[in-house]
Formats: sequence, structure tokens, C-alpha cells
Amino acid sequence: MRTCQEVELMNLKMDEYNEIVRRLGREPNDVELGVFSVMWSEHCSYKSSKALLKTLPVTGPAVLQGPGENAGIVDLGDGQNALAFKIESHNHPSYVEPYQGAATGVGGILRDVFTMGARPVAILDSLHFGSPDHNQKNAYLFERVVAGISWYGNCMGVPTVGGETKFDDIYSRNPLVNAFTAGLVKKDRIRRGLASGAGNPVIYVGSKTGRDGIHGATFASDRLDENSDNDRPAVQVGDPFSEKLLLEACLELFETDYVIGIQDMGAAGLTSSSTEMASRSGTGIRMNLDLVPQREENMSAYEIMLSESQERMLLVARKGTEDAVRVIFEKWDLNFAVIGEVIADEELIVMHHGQVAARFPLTALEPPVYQRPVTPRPARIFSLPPESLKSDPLVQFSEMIALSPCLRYAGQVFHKYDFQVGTDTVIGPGADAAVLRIKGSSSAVALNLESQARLCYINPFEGIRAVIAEAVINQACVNAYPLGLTNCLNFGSPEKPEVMWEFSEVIRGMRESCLFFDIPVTGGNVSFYNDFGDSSIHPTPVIGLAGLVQGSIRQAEIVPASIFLAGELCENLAGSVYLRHFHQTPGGDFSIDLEAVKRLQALVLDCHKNGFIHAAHDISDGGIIYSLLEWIALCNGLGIEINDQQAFSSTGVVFSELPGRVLLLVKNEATARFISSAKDQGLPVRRIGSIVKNPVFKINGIDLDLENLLGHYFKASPELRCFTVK
Amino acid sequence: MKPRAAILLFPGSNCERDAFYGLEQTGFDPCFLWHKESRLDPEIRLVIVPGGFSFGDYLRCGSIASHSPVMSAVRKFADNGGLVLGICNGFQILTESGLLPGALLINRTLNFRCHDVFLRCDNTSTPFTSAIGGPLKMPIAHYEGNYQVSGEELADMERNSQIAFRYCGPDGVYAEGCNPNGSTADIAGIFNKQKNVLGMMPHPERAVENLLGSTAGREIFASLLSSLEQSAAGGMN
Amino acid sequence: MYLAEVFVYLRPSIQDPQGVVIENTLKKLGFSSLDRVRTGKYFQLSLSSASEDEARRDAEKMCRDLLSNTVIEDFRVSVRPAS
Amino acid sequence: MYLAEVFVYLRPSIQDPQGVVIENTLKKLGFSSLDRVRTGKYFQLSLSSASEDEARRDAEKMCRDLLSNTVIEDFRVSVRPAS
Ligand SMILES: Nc1ncnc2c1ncn2[C@@H]1O[C@H](COP(=O)(O)OP(=O)(O)O)[C@@H](O)[C@H]1O
Ligand SMILES: [Mg+2]
Repeated sequence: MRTCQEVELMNLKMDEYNEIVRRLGREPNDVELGVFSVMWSEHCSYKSSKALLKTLPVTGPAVLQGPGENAGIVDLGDGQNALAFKIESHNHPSYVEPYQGAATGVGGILRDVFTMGARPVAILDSLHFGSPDHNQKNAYLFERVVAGISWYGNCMGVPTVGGETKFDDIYSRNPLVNAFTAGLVKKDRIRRGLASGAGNPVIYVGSKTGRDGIHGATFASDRLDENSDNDRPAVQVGDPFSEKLLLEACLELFETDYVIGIQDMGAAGLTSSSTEMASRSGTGIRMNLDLVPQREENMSAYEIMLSESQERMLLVARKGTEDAVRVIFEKWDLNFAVIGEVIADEELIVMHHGQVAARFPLTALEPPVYQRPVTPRPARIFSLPPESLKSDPLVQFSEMIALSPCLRYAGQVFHKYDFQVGTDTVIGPGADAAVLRIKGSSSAVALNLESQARLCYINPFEGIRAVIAEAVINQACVNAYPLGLTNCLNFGSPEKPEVMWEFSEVIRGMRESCLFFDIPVTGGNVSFYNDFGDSSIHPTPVIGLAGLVQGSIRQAEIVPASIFLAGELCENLAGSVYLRHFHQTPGGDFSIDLEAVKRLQALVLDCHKNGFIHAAHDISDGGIIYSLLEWIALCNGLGIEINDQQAFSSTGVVFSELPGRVLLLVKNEATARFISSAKDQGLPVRRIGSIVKNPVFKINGIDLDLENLLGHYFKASPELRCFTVK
Repeated sequence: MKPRAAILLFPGSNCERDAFYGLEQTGFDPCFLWHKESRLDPEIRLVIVPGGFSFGDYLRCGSIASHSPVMSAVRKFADNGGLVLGICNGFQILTESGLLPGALLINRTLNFRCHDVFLRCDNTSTPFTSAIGGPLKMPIAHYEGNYQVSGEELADMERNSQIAFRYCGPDGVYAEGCNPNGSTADIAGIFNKQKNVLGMMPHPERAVENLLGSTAGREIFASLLSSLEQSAAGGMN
Repeated sequence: MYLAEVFVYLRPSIQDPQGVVIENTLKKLGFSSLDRVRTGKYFQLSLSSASEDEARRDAEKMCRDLLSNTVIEDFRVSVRPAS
Repeated sequence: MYLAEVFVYLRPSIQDPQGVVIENTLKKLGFSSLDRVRTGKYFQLSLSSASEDEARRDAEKMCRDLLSNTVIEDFRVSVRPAS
């Protein structure tokens, strides 16, 4: 009998261990215990979240693959193409070794998508870091993570077309690195992680196995602490070159009918890929670890089973096609080895050095499902003394933009990514959502990632509604309507009842808004244990939307014309950069009117359809004034003049970031029709000013020092300033 | 008949499909050529060495690809006057192979950079540039585009009109900050002595459609097309 | 003046994809005596430290602080008076 | 078995942007004794050549053929029996 301490070293609880013994009818050996340990880790098993995730709406007419596979898939409606997409976190590895951690995160999500048979066409990334301005470690982590993503994505030849970059010191000790990938697949060529047909060969392809990343999955399910800097065995080194070869070889293989199923060896490597494929198919697998290509000498069965070496795939092929499959992988200089076969009994049999290293029924591996205790808490409401909002918002804006890293040109990140390779990026990073055309098809897809952690911290239910509302409006701004949603749910420890409550509230809000907007959830990822010592990050659900562009696609044009604001003037500063900056608080109470958001979505889509507008841009971080500045920064030589006392005199209105308002650049000849159309739809619109031919930023007669504002805006990347001209 | 253009394919290339599409859009008949091939079909009139990360960009960008069998064939093809265009990583492969002088170092900012730049063409009487009008707006996407050559060699190249493109401002004249990588003399692209080999960091194949923001790349492909037509008419080659 | 040469290399257990590709290429080029390639970084530091010992200490600190990534790399320093 | 250590470095006349940035960063970190940084590459080659001399010749040829770009770089090789 193992001691409690031995069991906990494996990241299992004693009652979990007893359950394993009960199911096996004996003590597991070390290899078996390792397999159970990773498969029952939070990261692989979803044991704390599964019960709640089950409540999300996952079906819809466009859904070809919902949750449960390596990625979800939606139909693009052109009769041939479908889009596979998924998001993943790589938070803890990126803290320990930011460059490799972030790079291998990108590698992992790319594999998830191309195992579905899809060619990856876009990456997006959501980054949450502590402020880099006064903290060297934050600056280092941020810079290295961006470099790692850039290296891996660029080398793979997949454009990184969008994302988000958020700074808040709550992430200093636990930054978030979430990566999203979308890929295109022909509807009749979708692949899945199946291992059916007893006697079919189980094949290992890709890089050799080394001792890297052993126990990565349990590491991801562990909290960070002072010792994390020494957490070395978990570091994996990425090799995008091998992955590129693996991608091309797999796509070549998918042109044939040799493959029954394929899955990448991600978290928990050979263990998770083999057991998951067999479990999905109601079969078993017999493997001989001596046949696994190995990089290091004298690896034990335990190490081979648990290694998380990157750039590897497991596949099941039709018996008799082994040699044909081998030819394809050898053409691409990749390792290929038949390491076992599918068996009819639902059993895992692992051989090593002629002995049975592990053998047990796969049904025993079914992870436990927990209903963790939940402790509700009221909305966190932070009130401010009323006089604190009395200062002149225009003066405050200048101060904020000078000092807040949140209000800097995101190009400091995305210009380090190749966002054009593939020659499909019609709208790249810098817009509300990215748009990719599909060569040979009339369909085009829109992609975006959104999160609002401070809103979720105040009120997780309303917070996630705000996130989804914003995501939907961002899609509308580029003339797209969402087809499916994927999510990356970054939370603290699920063993804290308050975190579990936040989680359940986010799920409740997500369920409600997805039903309301009719958006199916096609997959996602849960990252718990984002704690450092005793404190948790803000609940940070990141939403990825994949949408279909309605009608023809084109780029926005910033030209002299009238600027309208659509949506109610809002005076609520909840979650804003403003409150964070001036009052170090997330803010007060708020709620989201989804009905109003839906009307706004309809209006914006209508404007595109009828050709009323040159451009649309939603109001988000930094408020309306910052959204305007973003426009000016993009249109070198032009300027903006605002004439609207009501909208630009109160701090609340100027800096509110709640979703529900959009800036529209209305064509002169369409103004009258636009206004009457808005009236018909019962949505308030107001002309607030215009784009003008000279480089100024004037608000109600006051000339803001544009040069100075742009200087701060481009502070982190002055060398890019002359290249942002559209 | 559309002229046949071969796009080399190395492990790690990743702009080959973009080049294929770009060539199709501009009147060529493209095909791929695997790096292990050691000969070029006689009907091939143009060789494209595409962008990407051949062999992972390990060691030095382009160094390992330059030792591929296909590069010996390309060298022969170029020696006989065949037209070769190296784009981005392709440019690096050509300098590593010795088909073009100089070397490409890491960008002075130490960043990968992806954005549009403006180019001025220094020599419009070559098969690659005859149809070029004003300044060209074209995207770059590279980490090692910092072209270096010795002062003597540069003088030589200038005398021979071997400078193809220099970075400039939107109006075609030098502007502060317009050089994204710190290259010698703001060089973005160069010819060999005979002007049948061009290497350039910007991506003309990404600039053939208004939908994606620029059609400047068409001017290079149109130049190539007309020079190939002329040489076909003249029965040369 | 001293010249410190710094060698930074991957720990033995860490994968070196670049080394593998270079090794395969050299073998293809016919170098049959080659067994294995591991890659690393090399820095030359010119130092005006007061003594050779101090120069070594300075260089080693630079390695720990910036030049090497101790999570995956080891380093070695060699110092001599500058010529 | 022999171990050849190969150092490849930029020629003095070639600019070294990476070296400059590292130099500035180290100075900002307070390393006041630092004068100049030049960067390069480091390779460990395991060789089964017949003799130390042959191992050196092999390694030098690898440098000329692949490991260095003689347009911009110089190299140095040091060989010893592998432990
Ligand atoms: N990490 C990133 N990677 C790629 N693109 C990014 C990244 N961060 C921001 N962007 C892009 O920059 C633009 C502005 O970003 P941000 O200010 O974070 O977004 P928002 O408009 O949602 O507040 C968006 O178009 C986004 O796609
Ligand atoms: Mg937005």
C-alpha cells in the first residue's frame, strides 16, 4: 500500500487512489499509477468542470463537430468547406520558460486543428500580463512570450491575424497565454481521433521521444509558487520545423484513405492519445514501447508513457497500408514506427523490454466527476467618492495614455507576427475582428478573441454576457455573423468554493447568452489553478468566435465623412481602464442588455448590407475617445473633429467601456437613409463629428495635442509609426 | 502559351502556395519542384525561390537549403541566362548559394517585422523591372533582412546598376525610418551582374490583388511576362 | 582589459532540433566521421575589470543574469588578458 | 572519439546588432566594467575521426562548407579527445 505522501506526489488525492485500487482490484504499478495520475489531472480529465460544461448548448445546424474531439467544426455553407477551430491555454509553462512555453502552446493548438484533417489558416492569441512598465520580470515575460509565438507561428507559415493584449498586475505572477487556431477542411475529409478495427496498426510519427515535459499535464493543474522557477523537467522545447513537416505529411496522408483515426500527442503524450482514441471507439490498444523512437538512452516505460515531447502524432491506419503511410512520412524526413495494434477488448496493454509494463481495462480510466462546493458571493461593488469623477476628461485622457500600458498600439505585438502569409488575410490584426477569404469559395470567415476579466471579477454572470456581447458586436463591425464559439476558461483553484462559484456563474452566463444569440459552443479548454500562493487571478474566460462574413468582403476605409455613434450613451465605468488607472479599482455594478446588443448587431450588419458605411469600430478598452484615436492613428494625415457636448463632457461617458456602442463612418450620400433605418430599428444614433482632411484631434473646439497623443500611443513601438498608414 | 514557372519546395518553405497563386493570377503556368530534384524541365522559363523557413532557418537562414540538389540545377539554369527570383527566404538562399553577393543579417531592431513598406526601383531596364512605374507598396515579413555588403562591393554593384530596390517613403524618396531592417544603403533587393537573378526581401506575390491592399507585385510579374514573351518571339534561350 | 569568452549550450537532456538538422546536413554532405552536433551560443566580452578574477566573476554574473537561460542552458566562461 | 568545439563569429567589420543590444542591456543592468559584446555561434561536434589531426581537418572543412558563411564570419576550431 502506498503512503498518502507518495500518492500526493503523483498529484492524486488519497480517495482517488483508493478508487483506482477498487477499480483495478489491486494496487496499480508505477507506470499504471502514472497513467492514472495524468489522465485524472484536472487538465486532462475536466473532473471539476465537466458537470457544468455539459449544460452549454452545443448543437446547431452549422455544427459538424461539437466538444469532445481535438477541435470543433462548423459548416461554412458553401457546399464544400468547413472550419475547425479551438483555443488552448499554456499559462504555467509560459511562466517558467516564456519563449518555449508560448511556442509549444502554439504548436499544440495547431496540431489539435490539423489532426481534424484541416489545414490551419489562422492563429489568434490572447495575452494577459502584469504591467511591463515598472517591473522587469513582467516585461521579460511579455517580450519572450510574444517572441515565442512569433517564432512558432511564422515558421509554420500560419498567419497570426488577431488577438488581444491586456495588462493588469493581477497577472504578474501568473500570466495567461491562450492560443487559438482555425483551419479549413473539406466537409467530406474530416478526421477524428478514433482507433477502431481490431488488428489495425497503431503508428507513431513525428519527433523522437525524450524526457521533456514529463508530468506537464499535472504541472498545468498545479499552482505556481516560488519554486516554479525551478520546475525544470516540465520544460519542452519547440521545433516548428518538425511540426511544419508533420503538418505537410499529415495533409498528404489525409488525401488517401489509409487513416482510421489520428490524434496529437499533446498533454500526457502517448498516454492520453492512445487511451482516448481507444475509449472513443470502444476498443483497446496493445503497444510495445521498445518500438517508440527515442531520443535519449535508457528511458523507462514510465518516462516514455508520460513524456510530452512535442511534434508527435499517433495514428491508426488500415491494416496493410503501413508501407504506403511510411513512404509519406519518410519523404518528409519524419520518424515512423508501428508501435502496436488495436485490440477488441477495451484494454490498454503496454509492453516494455518483453514484459508487461501496464495492463488494465480502459473503463477503469474513466475519470471521476466532481460537484465541487460553491460559495456564492454578491457582486463586488467598489464605489468612488463622487467628486473623484469631476476632473476634465480630456486632460485625464492625456494622462492615461501617457501612463497606461493598456492604451498602446497593439502593433507592438502583432507586427512581430506574419499576419499575411497564406494571402487570405483581408482584414488583419488591428481591426475588431480578422477576416479571411477562402480561395475558390464565396464564403469568408471572421475570427476574434475577447475577454473582460475585470467585469467578470465584479460579476461573473454579467461579465461573461459582456464578453459575448462585445464579441458579437466585433463580428458585426466586419460584417460577420457568428457560427460557433470556443472558450478558454482561466480560473483559480476549483478547490476554492468561491472560484467554483465564479466558474459556475460564467457557465450560466455563457449558456444564457449563447442561447440568446443562437451560437453553439463547439469546444473549449479549462485552465484552473491560476493561483500564485493564496491569491487567484481574476476569473478570465476568453471567448473565440468564428463567424461567416455576410455578403461581399472588403476592407474598411477611413476617409473624410460623418462619424455617428450608434447605441445608448452609457455612463458606467465598470471594468474600465480609467478606473483601473486612476482609482486602482475594477469598478461598480453593471448589467448588460442583450436585447439592445442584438438590435445594434442587426443595425451594423444592415449598414454593411446597404452600403451605408465606410467603416465601423466598436467602443472598448479606453472608451469612445480611445476608439477615435485608433482611427486617426490608422489614417495618417487625416484628423477628427467632434462636436457633441453631451457625449464628451462627462468622464463617465467618455471612458465607459461596456459593450453596446459602435462608431460608424457613414457615407455622405447615405446619411438620410442610415438615420431613418436606425429609427425603424428603434436604436438611437447621433452624429458626433467627422473625419477631416488635416491631422488634428478636436473635441468641442478644444485642440488635443495629437502629436503628443500619438507619441504615447506608439511609445512601445515608435519604429512602426511610419508603417501604419492604410 | 503561358510561360512555365517552377517554384522550389524545401522542407520548411511556406510561401510556395502563395507564389503559386500569385503566378497564376498574373499569367504564368506554375509548378512545384522538390528540393531533392537535380534537374529542371527544359520548358521552365522562370525559377522562384519562395519565402518561408527552409530547414527551420536553423544555422543561418538559407544556408542548408543552398546545399540542396535542386540548387545545383538552379545555378546551371542561371549560368545559362535563366531567370531566377528569390523572395525573402529565397533571397537568403541565393546569397548563401553565392548566386547573389552579400549576406542577410538579423534586423537591426532584433524583431521579426511584418508590415507594408515602400520601394523605389533603381534600375527599370531589367527583365524583372521593365514595367515598374512609381514607388511600390509591398509587404515584408522577416527577421533577417538586414542586407550587408562591403563598401567596395557596394560601389561595384552600384556601378553595375545591380541595386534593384531600396526602401523609401510613400512618395518614392528616402524618409526617416523607412528602412525596416538596417540594410546597407537601404537595399531591399539586388540583381546579379547579368541581371537575370533577383533577390528581394519584400513579397511581390502577396501584392497582386486590391482585396489584400496592393497590386504592386503585378508590376514585377508583368515585367517578367513581357521579357519572356520577347525572348520567345526572338527565339532566344 | 580582459577578453571573456562565453559559451552557452543546451543542457544534455534538452532537445536540440537545430543541432539535429545541422548534423543530418553534414552527414549528407559526406562527413562520415561525424557522430553528433550540439549547438550553442558564443559571446566575446571585452571587460575593463580590475583583475582576471574579477573579470571572470563579472562575466559569470552576466551569464546568469542575461546571457544564458538557466532553465534550459548551461554556460562556461574563459577569461584572458586582451591582446 | 574526439570532441571538436567550433566558434563562429562575425568579422570585425560586420555590424552585430544583437551584440549591440546585449551590450546596452548589460550596461543598463549595471555591468560598468563591460566594454563591448560580440556574438557568435558555438558547436560541439562529436567525431570518430582516426586522429586528432584528422578530426581538426574534418571540423575545419565542415566550417568552410556549412557552419560558417565566409562572407561575414570567421571561425576557430579546438579539438580534444572525448572524455
Ligand atoms: N496579442 C495579439 N496578437 C495579435 N493581435 C493582437 C494582439 N493584441 C491585440 N491585437 C490586435 O490589435 C487590435 C486591438 O487590440 P486590443 O486593444 O487588445 O483589442 P480591443 O479592441 O478588443 O480592445 C485588435 O485588432 C487585435 O486583434
Ligand atoms: Mg474589440
